[in-house]
Amino acid sequence: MSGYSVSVALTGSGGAGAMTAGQILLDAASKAGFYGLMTRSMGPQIRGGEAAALLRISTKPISSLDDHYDLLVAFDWGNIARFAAELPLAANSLVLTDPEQGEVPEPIAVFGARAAELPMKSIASGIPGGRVNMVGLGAAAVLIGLPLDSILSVLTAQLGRKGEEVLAAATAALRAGAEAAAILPSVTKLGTAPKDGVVRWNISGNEAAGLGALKGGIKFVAAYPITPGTEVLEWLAPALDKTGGALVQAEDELASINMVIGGSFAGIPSATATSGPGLALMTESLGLAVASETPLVVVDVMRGGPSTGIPTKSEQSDLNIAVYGLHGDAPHLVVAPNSISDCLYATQWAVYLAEALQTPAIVLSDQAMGQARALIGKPAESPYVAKRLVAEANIENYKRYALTASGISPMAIPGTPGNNYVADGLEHNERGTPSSQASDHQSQLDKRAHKLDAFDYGDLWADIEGDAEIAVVTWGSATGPVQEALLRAKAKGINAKMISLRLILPIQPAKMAAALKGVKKVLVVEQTHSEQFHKFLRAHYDLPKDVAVISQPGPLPIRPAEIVNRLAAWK
Amino acid sequence: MSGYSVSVALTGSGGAGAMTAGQILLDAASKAGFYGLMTRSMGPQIRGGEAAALLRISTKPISSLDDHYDLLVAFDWGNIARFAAELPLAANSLVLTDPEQGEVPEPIAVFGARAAELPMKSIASGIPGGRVNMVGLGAAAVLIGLPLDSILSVLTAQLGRKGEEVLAAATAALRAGAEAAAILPSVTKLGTAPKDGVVRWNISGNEAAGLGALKGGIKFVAAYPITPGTEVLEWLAPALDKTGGALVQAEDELASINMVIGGSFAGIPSATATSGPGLALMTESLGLAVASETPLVVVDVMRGGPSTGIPTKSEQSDLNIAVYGLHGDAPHLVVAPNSISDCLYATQWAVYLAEALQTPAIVLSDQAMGQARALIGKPAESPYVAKRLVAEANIENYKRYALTASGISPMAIPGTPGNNYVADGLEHNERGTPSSQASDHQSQLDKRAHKLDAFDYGDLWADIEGDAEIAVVTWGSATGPVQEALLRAKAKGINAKMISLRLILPIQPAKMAAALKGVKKVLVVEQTHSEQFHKFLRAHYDLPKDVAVISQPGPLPIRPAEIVNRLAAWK
Amino acid sequence: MTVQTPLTHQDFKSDVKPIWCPGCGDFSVLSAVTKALAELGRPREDIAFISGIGCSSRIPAYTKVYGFHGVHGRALAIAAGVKLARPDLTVLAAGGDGDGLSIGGNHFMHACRRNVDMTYIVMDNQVYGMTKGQASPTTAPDWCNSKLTPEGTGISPVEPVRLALAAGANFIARGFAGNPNEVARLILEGINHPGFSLIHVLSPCVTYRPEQRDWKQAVHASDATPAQLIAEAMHRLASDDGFTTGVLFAGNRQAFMPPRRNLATIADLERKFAS
Amino acid sequence: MTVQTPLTHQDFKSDVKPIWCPGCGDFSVLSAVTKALAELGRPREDIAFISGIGCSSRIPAYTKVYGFHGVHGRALAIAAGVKLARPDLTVLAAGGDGDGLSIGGNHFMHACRRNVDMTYIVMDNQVYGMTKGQASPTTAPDWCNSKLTPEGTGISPVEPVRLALAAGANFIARGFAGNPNEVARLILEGINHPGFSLIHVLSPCVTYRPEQRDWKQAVHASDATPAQLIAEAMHRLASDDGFTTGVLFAGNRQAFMPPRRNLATIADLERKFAS
Ligand SMILES: Cc1ncc(C[n+]2csc(CCOP(=O)(O)OP(=O)(O)O)c2C)c(N)n1
Ligand SMILES: Cc1ncc(C[n+]2csc(CCOP(=O)(O)OP(=O)(O)O)c2C)c(N)n1
Ligand code: SF4
Ligand code: SF4
Ligand SMILES: [Mg+2]
Ligand SMILES: [Mg+2]
Repeated sequence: MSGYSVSVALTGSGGAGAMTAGQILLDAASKAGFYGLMTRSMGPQIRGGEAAALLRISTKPISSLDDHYDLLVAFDWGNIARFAAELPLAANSLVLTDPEQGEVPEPIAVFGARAAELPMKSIASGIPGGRVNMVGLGAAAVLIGLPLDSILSVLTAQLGRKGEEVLAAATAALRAGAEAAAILPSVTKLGTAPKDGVVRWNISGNEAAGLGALKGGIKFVAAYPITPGTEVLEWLAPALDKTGGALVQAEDELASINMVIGGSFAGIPSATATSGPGLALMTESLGLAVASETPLVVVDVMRGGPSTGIPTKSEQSDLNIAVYGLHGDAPHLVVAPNSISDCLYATQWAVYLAEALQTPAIVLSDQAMGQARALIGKPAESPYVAKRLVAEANIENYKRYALTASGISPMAIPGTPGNNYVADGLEHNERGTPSSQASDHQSQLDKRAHKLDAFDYGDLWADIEGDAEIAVVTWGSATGPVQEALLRAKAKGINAKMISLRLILPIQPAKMAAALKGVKKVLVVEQTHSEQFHKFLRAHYDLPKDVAVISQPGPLPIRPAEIVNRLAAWK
Repeated sequence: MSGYSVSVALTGSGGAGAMTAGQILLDAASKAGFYGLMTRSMGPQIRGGEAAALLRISTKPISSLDDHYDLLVAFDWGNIARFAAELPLAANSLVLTDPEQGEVPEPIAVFGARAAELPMKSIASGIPGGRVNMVGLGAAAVLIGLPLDSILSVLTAQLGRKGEEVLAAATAALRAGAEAAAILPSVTKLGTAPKDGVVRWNISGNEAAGLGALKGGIKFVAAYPITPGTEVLEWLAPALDKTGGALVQAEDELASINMVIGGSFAGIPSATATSGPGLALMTESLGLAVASETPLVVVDVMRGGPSTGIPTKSEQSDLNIAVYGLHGDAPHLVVAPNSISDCLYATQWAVYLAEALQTPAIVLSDQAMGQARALIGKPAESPYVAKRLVAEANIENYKRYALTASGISPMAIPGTPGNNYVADGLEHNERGTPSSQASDHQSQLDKRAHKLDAFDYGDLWADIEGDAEIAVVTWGSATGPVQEALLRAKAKGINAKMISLRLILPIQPAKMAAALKGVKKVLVVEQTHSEQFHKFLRAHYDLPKDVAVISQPGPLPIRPAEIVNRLAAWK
Repeated sequence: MTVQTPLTHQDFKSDVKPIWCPGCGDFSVLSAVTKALAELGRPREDIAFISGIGCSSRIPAYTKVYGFHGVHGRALAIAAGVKLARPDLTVLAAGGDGDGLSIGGNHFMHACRRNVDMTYIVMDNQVYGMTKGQASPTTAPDWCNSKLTPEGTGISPVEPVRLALAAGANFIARGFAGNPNEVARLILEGINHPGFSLIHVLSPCVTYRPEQRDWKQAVHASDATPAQLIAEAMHRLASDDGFTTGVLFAGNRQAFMPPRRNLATIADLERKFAS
Repeated sequence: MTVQTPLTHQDFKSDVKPIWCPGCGDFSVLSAVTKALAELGRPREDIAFISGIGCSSRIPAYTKVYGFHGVHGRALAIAAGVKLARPDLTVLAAGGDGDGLSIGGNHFMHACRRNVDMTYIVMDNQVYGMTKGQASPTTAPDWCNSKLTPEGTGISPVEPVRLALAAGANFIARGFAGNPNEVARLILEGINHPGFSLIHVLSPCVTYRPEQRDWKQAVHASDATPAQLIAEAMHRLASDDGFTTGVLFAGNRQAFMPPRRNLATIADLERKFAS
């Protein structure tokens, strides 16, 4: 119980409208001045499957879902066994159930929470055009103390177009639910919304990644749809169209990555977005981008693996392929956002880095961030925009792959007179002519590694918080629960430092050594089955002897309590 | 100077016939009862490019090329700068050069070896149908002390079909070269051939891998040609055809790996061979094989990377992609032969393991082993053959992915009545029905990891030689130079233990801990630019504090002397 | 189970509940497949049914034969592997227009020319259903309801049957999900015809292409006897409106199958290495 | 360099020495390309020349324009990316029958239908030269000189021009390396024709297919004016022997190119997130 937030789950199958209700609740919370987070859990059906909107609303910015839900509103219990594990409840949580839908089923009953009945269906049926989800929403709002006005104003904005009747029905159902809630047991209530004057954004991680790409300077995108990366593209398609760029749907990922290589070779910052299976198809050509020194960005929104795995659920298990998945020695960039807002910053930074370093950057987002929506303060402007070192015209004896001190060589863009050259994925000499000579291979391998190693990444390589002898080392969407856990641990008198890596590749041994100075114990937190991140850290960094690991696969998110417990056990 | 071997390089461009001469020399050495090794260095041209046959002939089995060549016979000097680095010479080496071809060029002269002139071209032109390479071969044979008879008998066997004239011309040229050699400075000579009664095989690593696959039980191969993996397939195509199997050329690697999956699903042990770029295209579907628990074998004959890289030269830089290149948590097998004869054993073992464990196995060979030929003793029979745990007919409520103690579940082969099921790359429950439930994901991830971890791999996981406080840890084709280096080091009073990993995945922590017991210093030897093997070891094994690394990219092989020097420096 | 009673189409249905939207055309294709298999009369265990990824590609799990739900776009490659390794099995493959013609286009083309004896059902809804409504290679250029191509693709669609003919398919038919009996018959004919058979089925996506409910009105059965010469079929297809159902081409190329021979033992082969 | 003298075909030749075998047909294709570019009259820097992997795919390095020697099979995807990102450039792609029709077959098919304005030269030698002689999709089924298919492939070859037509290419021509002037003219026409142009060039591999020296006798120039309707072209190609040179089809579909518009600023787009 964190005191400043309330967590609500809305579930239902088919057309029950759990997702719609959740979205309205989030919008209303925003209108009322709260912060918040909403993720969704969906069944495999395209339409009409079970769905859960999982919300946490709070009086200050939050980074993670809570350990359990304070309120579960179940419009029905269809297929509940499939995702009950994603709906943890505490003893004083409240389950709101419709008596028409039968008893609270076993997988939920086991949590031992309180239950109360609300005949949502029958209330709704008493209202012409009334819908179950609006009844439930009204009750939920009252129970958690969210002003009904904020919901009404969202409804007006969203349903206005659909005509007065629709709006009236929704309003009536909402009010009926609210009234019925008066006699229900109470649940944790929201505090007063902060009056911080900060403009709230309501944004998903996938939209943020799209925006980051655009702000970084991406003008050309070629892509193939795949869950859960598609929304990055769906945001970018009209956005690029409106701002002088273009997005093209390719026939497959082999085509999309190579179109992106072509666009970038032609001088236009280019990117794509995908998920694990698509990334796997791109690795051969990512190697081409490395060898030919062609900048580009691939946003990989990770999902459960291996293979087709669990397309709609989150996991961090593409770390290995992103870091090591290219054949040969192929140094490249891997950047990982660690929050929904960082999906914007990290992607924008990745564009900047890829362009500056003339190499591909993989951005490792995941379903948990990508398909979640957050209420956040409007993000500050970031200075990172694409700026490529280009060759001026008519350089005598132009060498595309010249050995320079920085390892970065001026790139001639087609259209530049006098510098024509042929980019090549074969090993080559400085001019770009294929060469199988040992000395050319060595010097070009050195060059490609050196340009990444020598670059100054500043402080952005990691987010470091606190200072203590215990450090929690984490990355990506696992960072949110860690942040929340460290706040809670502090309240219990346990101090720990957080190191959340944003720059996965190239490794930063000196910076990590500085960050780990004085650290005696390390807890690694990640969402994989095989401790991919822990093994990665061991391979490339010197960790203290005492290392513990919380590594669990998806789809369940890592809960702050687990982390607090592990830290407490160490004490 | 090892005392028991002589190293000879034959070089020439275009149709000079250096490769032919080298092959005859190797065959003759075999006939004469020697052991030996021959690798080749080729230019990028399809035909008529520069070529070097690099031989080492010895009185006992050898594992590696020597540090330098005792004799370099240059039919001409075309493009010598491109590969001079691959032809190291010592001060008392001899360069045999044709005065018509001009002076010994700088890149060779720098070695400071002795030089002698032999007018090969003019001698050859004096003989009707006489060829330069036969003149050089004759001289070389005399210089290194290989009985001319053995060459003559090879010539007779090989040229017999071409008619008497051809044979007579070759014989005359050979004899003329031999006679001319009488007045040449001497070079290290071969000792007496061992009369060990061991039947010699003349085999390349690629042929050995093909044979290993066949002996392991492979009956179906689908593949797409790629250098230097093609010869595995070229050996297998007629071999399968003659022994009741089949090889099909696919439209690309995406097709070939999926055809192999289909063949294996249908119950027939199936395999393919490729190289880095092809392996990269296969990783998505390798993940499918992991998730659907479909056994198969991929032989990856590594070449210089990244991207198209250096197709004709060797490197060990596909280690990362082989180990980590699949998206999601995808446990699989990676097996690495460490000699030409082990290309047979390791591939055969990989077939056995893949079938026993119902998972894909990647065999990491490389160009240095694959395209080299060795004279070895006839390999002993290996007991490892494919034996899959199949389901008997009409099992009630058959569960393809049943959770068993070993993690291995009986696989129903199409044609088996009553057990029909659908193999799936989506996460699934025990029956195989898609499931996105956390508990199914966890238990199937556990199952797939456990079956590999729990299996008993016996002693084959690594080749361990010697016992000392210093251990050299290596793998693949880097093993040969290490073995030779350790012999030499011993002669100098430096003792070191060799641990050459054959089983790269799954990791074997207990066995490695036992092998490293008492070891204070570790020298890692590998042929990559970025210390891939060293990083892999760090990630998964506990190494002593004191670790040194010899890690160099291709195409130059690792020379035994470097290893000896590094060990000596430690003393 | 000693007395063998003939299997009905129900015997070919599994108890797995389809994830399809109510009204999806794929339900009818499923009945057509089970009907065709019942008529074929082979035991369930002798059938292998292979698919890729997409709504339509879920179909094998809803039948009761050996199946493989592979990765996106590779169904035909797996299916070819099954048949080449086990010529005794009857091999079916199925999938969507995206799976088969976009990401899987190369295998489609090469399956046509390789002519392995199997039957491929393309369930064409002119959209990517599974990923929530993007244009596929068969989508009209001016369809603007995808967020990825909000102004339409601007790209000419491919006509699967025409492509198959140019690529060398040996049997080409078109059906409509609204007429599952005809589809069942076409599938059965396809199975019985040697070599690679394409059954192109117009199968409406009621969720992302509700207007496809009108296909009912557009389809019409071919009144010609199936073309047996490529030139003739080409000529006819040149003026086809995409809604003609029936067998459009039945060629007579021999199916591809490497022979299985026993000419040598492994020991014989090994002897070549001895010198 | 202020006075611009027209560039000759020599000005389009680089100083990199081809790795090709003496007598390889690709030398003639190289001259044809440089001739066509000289006649085109655009500055060298405005040309992008993209290829995959194979003997033939080495060609960009031997010219003096901007080039990209990519990975095996992906030339058309890179080329499309170049043109879509930089509509001002003249884009050429080239490669072999293996690169373009085997591993690259899907991009070939989709490039035809996408109809981006570029010109693709397939240097067809009916073999994989670079990997030392395996069968390609254009190889006759009974060619037995590959170690991988020692009994022949047993598979019908594809006819690239027919496939291109079925897939939707907008300009299709065939040339013969033995007649580089005609090839140069076809390339130039292809460049000037809007949309995707295929120039199929019979380019002998003297090393692995020495019998292709006889192609000289087999080729014959088309005497018809180019077909402008697909049906007409289909009809003609149905009886083509594979050796007719000239323009075989010249369609009038509009080239695909997403518009470049300025309707909003990023700040405008950002405002939608504020609630
Ligand atoms: C490599 C890869 N890329 C993309 C996807 C995402 N994906 C799944 S199904 C699908 C398209 C499905 O369309 P179609 O084959 O027409 O089937 P339908 O759902 O329409 O029946 C896509 C793009 C994937 N699973 N794998
Ligand atoms: C992914 C991948 N697979 C295979 C290869 C090996 N490879 C290189 S070129 C080639 C075929 C070349 O044939 P073609 O395109 O006809 O060109 P040609 O050499 O005949 O001109 C192959 C299979 C490769 N480089 N990359
Ligand atoms: S989305 Fe369309 S294709 Fe998919 S199940 Fe629903 S109706 Fe069928
Ligand atoms: S192998 Fe054939 S295609 Fe390649 S360069 Fe030689 S002749 Fe030309
Ligand atoms: Mg579809
Ligand atoms: Mg070719």
